Amino acid sequence: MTLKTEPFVINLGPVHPSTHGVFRLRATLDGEVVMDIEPIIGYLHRGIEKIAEGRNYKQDIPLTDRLDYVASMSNNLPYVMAVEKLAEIAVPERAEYIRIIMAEMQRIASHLLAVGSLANDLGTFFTPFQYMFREREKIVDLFEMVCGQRLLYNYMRFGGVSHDIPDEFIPALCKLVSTMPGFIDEYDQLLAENEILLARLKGVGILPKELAINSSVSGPMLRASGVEWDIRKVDSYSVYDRFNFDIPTEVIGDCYDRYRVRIQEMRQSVRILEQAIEQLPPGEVLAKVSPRLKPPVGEAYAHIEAPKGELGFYLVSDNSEKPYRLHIRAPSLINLTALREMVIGWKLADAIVIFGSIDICLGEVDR
Amino acid sequence: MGFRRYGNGIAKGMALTFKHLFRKPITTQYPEERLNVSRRTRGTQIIWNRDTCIACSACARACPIGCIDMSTSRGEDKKLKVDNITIDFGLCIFCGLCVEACPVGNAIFLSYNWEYAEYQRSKLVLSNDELLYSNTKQVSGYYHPDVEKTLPEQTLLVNRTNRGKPWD
Amino acid sequence: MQTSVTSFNPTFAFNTLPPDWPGNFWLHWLVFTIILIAFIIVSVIMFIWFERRLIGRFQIRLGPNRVGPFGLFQAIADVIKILTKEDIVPQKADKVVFWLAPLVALVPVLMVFAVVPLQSGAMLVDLNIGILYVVALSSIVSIGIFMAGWGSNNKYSIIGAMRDVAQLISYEIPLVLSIVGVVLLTGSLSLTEIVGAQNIPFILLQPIGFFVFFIGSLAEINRCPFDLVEAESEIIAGYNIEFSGSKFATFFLAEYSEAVLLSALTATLFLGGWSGPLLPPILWLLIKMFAVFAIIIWIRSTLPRFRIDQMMAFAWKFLLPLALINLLLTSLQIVFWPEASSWIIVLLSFAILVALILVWSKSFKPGGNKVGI
Amino acid sequence: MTVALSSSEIADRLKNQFPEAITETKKECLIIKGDFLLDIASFLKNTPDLEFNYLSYITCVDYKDYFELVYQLVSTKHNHSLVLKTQCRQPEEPIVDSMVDLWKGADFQEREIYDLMGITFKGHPNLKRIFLWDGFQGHPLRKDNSNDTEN
Repeated sequence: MTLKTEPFVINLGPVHPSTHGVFRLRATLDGEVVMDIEPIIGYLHRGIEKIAEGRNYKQDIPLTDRLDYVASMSNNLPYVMAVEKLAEIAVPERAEYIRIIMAEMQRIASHLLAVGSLANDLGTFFTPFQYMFREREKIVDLFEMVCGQRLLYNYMRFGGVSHDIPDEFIPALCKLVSTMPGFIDEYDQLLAENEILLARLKGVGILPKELAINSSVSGPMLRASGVEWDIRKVDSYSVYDRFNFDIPTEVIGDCYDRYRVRIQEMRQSVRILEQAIEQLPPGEVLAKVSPRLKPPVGEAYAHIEAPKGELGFYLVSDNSEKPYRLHIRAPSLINLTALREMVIGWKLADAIVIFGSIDICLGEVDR
Repeated sequence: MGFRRYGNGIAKGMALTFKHLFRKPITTQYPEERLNVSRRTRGTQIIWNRDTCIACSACARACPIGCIDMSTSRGEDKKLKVDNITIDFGLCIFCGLCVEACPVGNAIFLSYNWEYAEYQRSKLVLSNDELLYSNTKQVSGYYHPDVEKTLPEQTLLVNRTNRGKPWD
Repeated sequence: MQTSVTSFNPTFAFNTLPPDWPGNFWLHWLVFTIILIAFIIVSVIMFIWFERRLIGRFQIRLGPNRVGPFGLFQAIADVIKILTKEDIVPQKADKVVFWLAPLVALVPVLMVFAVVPLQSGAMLVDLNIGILYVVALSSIVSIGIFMAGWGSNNKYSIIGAMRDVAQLISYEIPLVLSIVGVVLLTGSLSLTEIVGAQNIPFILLQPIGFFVFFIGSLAEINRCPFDLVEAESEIIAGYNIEFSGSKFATFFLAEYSEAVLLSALTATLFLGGWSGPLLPPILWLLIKMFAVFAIIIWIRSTLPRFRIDQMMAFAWKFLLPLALINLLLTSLQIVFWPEASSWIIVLLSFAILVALILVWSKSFKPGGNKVGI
Repeated sequence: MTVALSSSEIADRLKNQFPEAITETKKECLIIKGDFLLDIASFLKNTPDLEFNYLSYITCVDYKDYFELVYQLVSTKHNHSLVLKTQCRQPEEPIVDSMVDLWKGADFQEREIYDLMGITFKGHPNLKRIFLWDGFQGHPLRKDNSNDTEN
């Protein structure tokens, strides 16, 4: 005998504790099982691409901060790279190193937040979140030291970075880098083997390799599905080719693999930081660039491996002070494409966890 | 795998949280206990120097959101002078581009103070003399290395929580 | 002893006065009820404070420390805040059910306290079926929760309420079965006698029972890792999502009174209740209650929560067999080896507990075959 | 490094199969006619030594008299990339074939372009506004849509 059940529609969000912003998930449930979902986005749409067309190139840098606002440094970088490509500006070596240091610190900070909030979605009462915020705080402290703010850094400039790093930066960074592996071990101790966590994450929300590639998924999600694809290696930019690091990949592509990839990427970032500190050359940090920059007519696409995936800026210039068109390839938005396939058939609680394991930032999804 | 799934993962986690019971809290008791912010803090006010300003409006042009409103005129000695400068701190995003744009280098500053609140939005709009340096407003070292040296060193969490052991 | 169950007489039970209390029955009843309710409310406030401070320390922060010395009055400030808030009733709510729900959730918990011995004889009634009464009444709470979920006409609420009922039905069984072990050892259902019978605390003689009871009580009071009922990351606040103001405060009080109750019961059943050297008995009970609650907080600050199917599997496939085995072992010991030295039993029980957990976790997988660990 | 494949080489290969498809071959991109978009895309995706299995991004640029759609194709196997462009010269009702059948990743991006640029994608399973609400008038990223309309 089968009981007749009636599916019902439930709105997760736009205001919901685990949607990491203003995201709405219209889920059709059969009891607790998710039958269908429809992501509804746009609550944070600010029209950044349009605003950018109305401002000059330099004024768009603070705008890029507001994309993925938990990883602003990584947003500055591809934009200035795109403009440099367009206007053919050479970047001093020291500036390249500083950029990489910042980008890798930002990757650690963003992954800490991702893992911490994933743990929160799983129902740990803020403890891993708090521990991870402690380390994030240390990194944010250092960002504050170099650029004066803690969230929206506005640090990169065309042809370098706005300031040289202060004298006390490197010792503090060394301290951070030397203690960080110990802290990552602690997170592993807290989470990686926890039976309940394993039961909640292993095998949940599997994204097969083919589907992952087909859905244009990027970043840790793609690598968790077993594709060794990291822009830092496959299309090496800046001075990443001078560092030794591995691309952590997993096989299955479930939530646990995505969690593992993030944890291991933090270790790799620490490795890169160690090398970058050693190799950091002296010299200028900012090339001479006209404040009223007018790149020649043309187009450029620059992309980096941001914490959330491949973040790219497609710029079209018409030789005026303002960009003719600025398109942002937002990893968060494109990673969301795969959400539906991953969620259907799982329970409501899993849907939240799968969503959390994608690690999106609504500022970047909606733009 | 072997002997791994007997609740020992849970036990490990519990041990870690227990260990944290004996660590020093990382939080600070804000109004009483204050940490030094960065020497380059982009504080929540903009300080203007009337004496050095050459009224070129570079800051107003550099501002991405146009919160600086500056009107200038030629004085009797044919020099530009500022008639009126108004900054809306409700709009300002404290990106610091105005400070970078200043050609004389010491006419506009960001403040070192970061506590700034008003009950009305209209009170966030300051103009002319209200923007000048005063005892309550301290100049930040953002883009001003000479000022930066005079400010106290930033308190860092990395240094604060380290107690002997490599991580504690 | 064993005959007292059969000769149960309610009037008789109600008329039994503890010898050292002055006044007649009604005066005693009135005074002690007020004392009891005051005790519950004070301990709830202390529990809230204790929980917030302790979780704060687990999370390397301080916790509330502004209102009063060490933030002791924080809970009071919160109560004032909650009570002065607007009491919103949703337009489409089932008004009667919505109004009744908090009371149905709170009253049974308060009633259970009537039989909890705070010290020798200090209880409202010494029912000779004490444990039965406790089990029966504490299940009513979930009716209140279900009423709240149903009455507020909210999808999240109803999911939470459904989860609660499923959870309660699953966990009540191992919980009760684990108590039966204690009852077998004591030979009585009266809580006073259970305390009296503990020459060595039953946690040593009944480790499996304690284990099952503790986990079951976590589920009973909807605590982590079984807080699916109000899982904030999934269904926001579950059944009490539509409640505000004094109704919410009542739910809050009910929830924490249940926590106090189950800490007190755990202390009474397994930790020797109010008995202890040197210190006054009531203090011993409080110490034990807070110790139990500290472990609950510790668990809360570490563990993620189960999924609904895993939680059910955990109850039926893991806890229930454990409870049954415990019952069997205890009965066998009482029938065939009653004169065994307690310490041998202690060692044996712990060995069996460890063996059982090892064996069970080998064959038991939360989530069935769909999820492989 | 991801090798940007020379567009003239690809153009030569394409000419055999689609003689009329190619409008222009630039250094960094290949501009094709909209009618052949789907065929060429599936050719590029399924040809063994090309195998562009990863659609990095789609975007659209409004050049006032025509819309240009930009597709960046990447092969994760061979690690090479190609920029494919098509121009849409019907400013009234621009229609382009949808890529969703070939690359699922196009789903949200095409919806975004539909929303902000007003280009209809033929064959898209769920073509509706993604950021803006359904009743919104106009398409904000078009050049003729000024920054300060009433919307």
